[in-house]
Amino acid sequence: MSQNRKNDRDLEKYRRMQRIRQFEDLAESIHAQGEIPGALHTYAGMEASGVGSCMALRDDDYMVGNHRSHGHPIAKGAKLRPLMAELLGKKTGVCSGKGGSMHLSDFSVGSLGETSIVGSGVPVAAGAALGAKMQGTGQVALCFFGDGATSEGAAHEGMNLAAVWKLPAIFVCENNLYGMSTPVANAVPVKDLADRAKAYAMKSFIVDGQDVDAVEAAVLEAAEYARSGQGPVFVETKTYRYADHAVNMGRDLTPRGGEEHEWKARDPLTLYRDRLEEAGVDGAMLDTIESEIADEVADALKFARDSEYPQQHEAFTDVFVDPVPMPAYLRA
Amino acid sequence: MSQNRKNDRDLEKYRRMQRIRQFEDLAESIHAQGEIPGALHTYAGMEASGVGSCMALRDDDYMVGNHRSHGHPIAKGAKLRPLMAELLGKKTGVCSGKGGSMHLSDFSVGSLGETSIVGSGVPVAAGAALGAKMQGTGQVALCFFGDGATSEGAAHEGMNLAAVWKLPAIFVCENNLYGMSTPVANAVPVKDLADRAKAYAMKSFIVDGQDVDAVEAAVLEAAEYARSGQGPVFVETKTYRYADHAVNMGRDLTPRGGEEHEWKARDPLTLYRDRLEEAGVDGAMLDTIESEIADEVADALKFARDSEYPQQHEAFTDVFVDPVPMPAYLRA
Amino acid sequence: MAKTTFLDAIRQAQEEELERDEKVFMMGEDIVCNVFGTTTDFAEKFGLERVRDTPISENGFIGAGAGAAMVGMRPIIDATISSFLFPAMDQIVSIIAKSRYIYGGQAKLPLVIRSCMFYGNSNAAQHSDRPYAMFMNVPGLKIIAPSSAYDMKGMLKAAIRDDDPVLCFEDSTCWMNKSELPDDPDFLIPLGKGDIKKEGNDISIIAVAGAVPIALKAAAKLEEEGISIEVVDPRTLVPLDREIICNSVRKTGRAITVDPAHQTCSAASEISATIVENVFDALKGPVLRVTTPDTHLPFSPDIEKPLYPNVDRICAAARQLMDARQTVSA
Amino acid sequence: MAKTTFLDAIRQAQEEELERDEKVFMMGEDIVCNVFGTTTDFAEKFGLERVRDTPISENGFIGAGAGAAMVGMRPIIDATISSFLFPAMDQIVSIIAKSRYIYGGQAKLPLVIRSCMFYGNSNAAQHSDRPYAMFMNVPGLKIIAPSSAYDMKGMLKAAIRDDDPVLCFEDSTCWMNKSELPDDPDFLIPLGKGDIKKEGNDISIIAVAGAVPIALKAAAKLEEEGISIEVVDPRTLVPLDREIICNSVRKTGRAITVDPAHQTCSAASEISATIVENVFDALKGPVLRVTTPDTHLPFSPDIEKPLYPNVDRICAAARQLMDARQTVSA
Ligand SMILES: Cc1ncc(C[n+]2csc(CCOP(=O)(O)OP(=O)(O)O)c2C)c(N)n1
Ligand SMILES: Cc1ncc(C[n+]2csc(CCOP(=O)(O)OP(=O)(O)O)c2C)c(N)n1
Ligand SMILES: [Mg+2]
Ligand SMILES: [Mg+2]
Repeated sequence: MSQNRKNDRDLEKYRRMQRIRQFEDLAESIHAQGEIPGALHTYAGMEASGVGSCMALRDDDYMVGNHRSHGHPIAKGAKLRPLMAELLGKKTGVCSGKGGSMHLSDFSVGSLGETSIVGSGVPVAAGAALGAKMQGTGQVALCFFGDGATSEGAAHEGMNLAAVWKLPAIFVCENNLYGMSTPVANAVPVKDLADRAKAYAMKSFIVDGQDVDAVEAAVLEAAEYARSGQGPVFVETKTYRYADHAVNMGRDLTPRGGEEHEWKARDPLTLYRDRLEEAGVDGAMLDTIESEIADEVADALKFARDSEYPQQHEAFTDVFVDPVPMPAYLRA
Repeated sequence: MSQNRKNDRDLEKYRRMQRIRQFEDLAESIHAQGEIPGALHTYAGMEASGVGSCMALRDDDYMVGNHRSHGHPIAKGAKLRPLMAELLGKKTGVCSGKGGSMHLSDFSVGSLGETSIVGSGVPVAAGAALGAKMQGTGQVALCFFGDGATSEGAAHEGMNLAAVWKLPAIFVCENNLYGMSTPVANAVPVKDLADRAKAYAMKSFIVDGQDVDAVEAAVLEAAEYARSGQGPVFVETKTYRYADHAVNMGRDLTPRGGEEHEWKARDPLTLYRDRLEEAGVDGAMLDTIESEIADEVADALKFARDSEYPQQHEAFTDVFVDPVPMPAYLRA
Repeated sequence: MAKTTFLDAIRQAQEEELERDEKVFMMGEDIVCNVFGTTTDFAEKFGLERVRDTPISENGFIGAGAGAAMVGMRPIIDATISSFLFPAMDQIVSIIAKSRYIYGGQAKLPLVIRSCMFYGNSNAAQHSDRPYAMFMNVPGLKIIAPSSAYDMKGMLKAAIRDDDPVLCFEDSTCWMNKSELPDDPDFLIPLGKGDIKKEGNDISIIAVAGAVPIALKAAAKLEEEGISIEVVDPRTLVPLDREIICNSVRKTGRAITVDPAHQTCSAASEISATIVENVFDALKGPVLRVTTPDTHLPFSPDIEKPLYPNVDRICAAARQLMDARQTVSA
Repeated sequence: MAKTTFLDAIRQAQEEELERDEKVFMMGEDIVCNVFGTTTDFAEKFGLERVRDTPISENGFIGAGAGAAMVGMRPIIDATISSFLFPAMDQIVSIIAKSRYIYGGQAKLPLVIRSCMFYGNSNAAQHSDRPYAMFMNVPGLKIIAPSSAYDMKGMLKAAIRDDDPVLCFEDSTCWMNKSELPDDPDFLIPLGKGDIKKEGNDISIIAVAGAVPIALKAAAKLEEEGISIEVVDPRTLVPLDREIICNSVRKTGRAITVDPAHQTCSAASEISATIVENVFDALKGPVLRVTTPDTHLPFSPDIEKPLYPNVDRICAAARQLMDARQTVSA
């Protein structure tokens, strides 16, 4: 890769991480003010895991995520306006206002669902990989899920299927030390989540989830392996979420053990900014990126606020390809 | 163990294996004649796996099995009459004629279900182990399931739970090379099923499933480990089923690869009889055992044939502890 | 023209669609070996890429069907026996039924999940489920339950070509029923349209799946007694053709719903509720249900078989409706 | 006497039973941290052996509940939100509902599976299920869906002491409803008995779970218009108190079933079918259903909220029933 292209790519990683962080910070604050209905699970702290993974993919590769759904599509390159509009329940939202915070799936960037039933994305990703394989497109399907999700039968069955059929799938387990209030050690009998892969004789990597380059390198290798027909790969990213499981709940459910300071000291954005600067990238350029992103996020919110809410009859479309009938009492 | 007690125990192993084999042979033949309704999955060829496992247990230890349900209760010491009566759908059957061939569970010997939904026994066994642990009884719960069952989410979740909670459970995976028509290599990505245990950091053994002593020794060690509070153990018994997945289906669904001769050459009953004779046990005594068992089995069939069928109202008991009402049209 | 069995109609429908569209493929447990006869020689004809034996993991491979469908494939998933849908319930309800909706129409899930309903032959409670009503309570799933070889072929082909997920419930008591089948490779029966299996004037019997042939037999018997029966087969349970049902009852003024499944919250109950809500003024008597009582299915044959709807029970219900006094005790 | 919320009634019922019987214990995801307020200080009071946080594996730990119950324990399993019952469907249907039966009465499964129903607050389709009707179609499961703090406490205590498996559906729209609760540690409300929440003569409204308080509000409004409403709360869905429902309709001659769940194959449909089958002669008009239409629940608040039964819809149905012409279009 030429130095220029490497530079562009590195800046893009920084840009996407910033985009996630700033999007999340804004979302959290407007949620606190009641502007976003429902529960909000933020991705702040985990940016390197998402961005490193997605930057290693082709644009047309598939991706499936979970309830913690904001970071994944942004990492894969999604535009912010439809995402923010979705959080506000607007018709212009990426899911037309029907999905909300747990489902910010942007199919235009290869996303095939951010599903809020823990573990349920894994079989879907295996199936997308199967579809890619059968159609000979050379695409891979990457699935994000948490440490807690590995205890679900769905995750087991999906990974087993992918392994038996040598599907081009990458299973990225974002180990952020907790599932809701439950420390990983209370829910998972293995030390490294990557040990789960042994049940499928699946290739696996463990990677520093705060280091976007390390994540990218691991997923690049995984993607190459999977794409070449050798089978799926399990990648464990060791990372950390900064906010509570869901924000603005009135109290923090997560029984932190003092580790939050260590993790925040290795903030993925700071780490990466430092690395870029050390490599000679002009700090001013990074500042510019940050303020460009601030504008982007502000613009997304303005767009969302200016957008219309969906109309009642839209509650009856997309159940099937054809709308289902709306009862008379709602027509008034 | 004194030589006498060892002798008794060895003879008991032989007796139980004979009991299973002769029970299965008879069941298969009367099923062919239409005397047993429904499907019949026989255990012939796998006797050492069941008997070795159960002989390693205490009488009050729990056991959960699967659709291939005849061998497990016999191995645990069940009487034959209620089992045979159950196959014939009689009121005197161990399940009062309501369960049939896939459910020969005899609670009087610690059995807690032989369940025909593949993988579904594993969580139940974990729960029984939890109950034993909470009540401080020192009991263990042993679960039999097949190679195919390890792909089920239920099996994964049950084993994971047992591992996280260090429950006194033993998971005996009876690897008989096929799940119905599917060779294990087509359904399972690992070479040894015991590799599944690595996903739970669970202790595991691989054992010659044709050798009843080897199975017994492994499960004894597993039981000691589990009973002492160190957590569950996974035991893979490498074994083989002689008949088709279910018998008398008109054609054999299993695409044998010629391996059946090798396996039959290591028939668990013959192997063990030879070993006993080599150790000085009188062949005539073993002949006597065989003919005693033949009488037992014949007696069980006579008992079953002489027994009554359940009455219509009995279809309405045991849904709940209190019977549910029988509709009027059935009262005639 | 030769007559074809229900089971072979399934095979034909699949074979024709596999031939027509290379995006169509099949997966399921032990389908290569063709356990029930609906995939005869498929592995040879279409290869193991398109006819895939799966590990025993219903939630996994049914969910994989969703993923494959989202990227352009059209899976036919053979779940063997409908009892095995329970382990896959989450992928069916949370993913397959809901994905198009929660993503605001971005996803399309053209897939078919087939399963047969085993009952009446000592399969015992864990293999005797007829769970379509449970899925009827979940929006987003089309559901078919054909009762003849003719309907089976036309509807399964339509289901495979449909862009929405379709659950196909195959009543094993219909497996050997025969029909003449059209040759047309585009023979399709549109989903959502019921069928009057027999016209009549006194009572509408709305029967589901395996209950249809029984209702037809009962109708013949009642006809001899001078009671004229109309037999309505909804065929598709979602979307349910409420109009054909209501129109029939408007004409006859009397209705019996017959369903081989457990009674409470059954398709029969739904149809009864639909009738009393919409055509009450036409009703000359109660809407009676002939279903399986709310107990499990026992193994022992003599106490299992009488639990299902049969000709006698339908006739008794019909006679009761034609009588002057029409109440039943609670 | 101080009034207690529905949520605290749950806590009290559990606490009293945990104190009374050492075989009772609790398990579920994140119960130690007391997410919703039904397990406050339980870990401290009863210890982590009896108040167990589980891995995220509903099929696993709910099935483990069955195993523990079979060996003498009495688990209370907190499944959090009822949508999470789908991954556990197989253990609930194939094991918990059927084990006693298939083993001919050898097994006893005294366990309670609690789950709350989240809806109406932009939880989106995957967290807005009210799936009790699906379980009503499965024999072998007792099902309760209390609507007041009083019923909740008495019925949950009865459920914990019951020797059969009980599913307890907790409508989150009732969480803050308050009742005066008796002090009696043996305060029990027998399962299977419905309750007349308000007497009346013109119309019986049979309402389920969160629909009960709404029905009571509608009744008050209709009373002002001179329409006298009887509100019947079955409270237990299995076994369903069909007698109290039929008796009420025998008296009033008119019935509306109200249920916050999806309409097709709902509890409301079952109750309608029961009424038309059993008390047809008493009916002066159709049995109307006020339910949630068969679409998924969207996130956007303004289009979600109107989908549920509300006072206006109930009042409109009541007025329609009191009118002379009583048909509705199909
Ligand atoms: C099947 C299911 N069970 C429980 C929940 C409730 N729940 C939502 S997120 C969560 C924790 C998930 O933990 P993890 O997989 O580690 O992801 P994280 O939130 O840490 O990113 C739980 C228990 C759910 N949504 N789905
Ligand atoms: C959930 C479920 N899926 C499928 C089946 C059908 N089935 C019954 S036994 C069997 C094969 C089981 O293989 P294995 O676990 O290896 O046990 P084996 O029969 O070889 O002893 C299958 C697929 C079932 N009973 N339950
Ligand atoms: Mg986590
Ligand atoms: Mg096997």
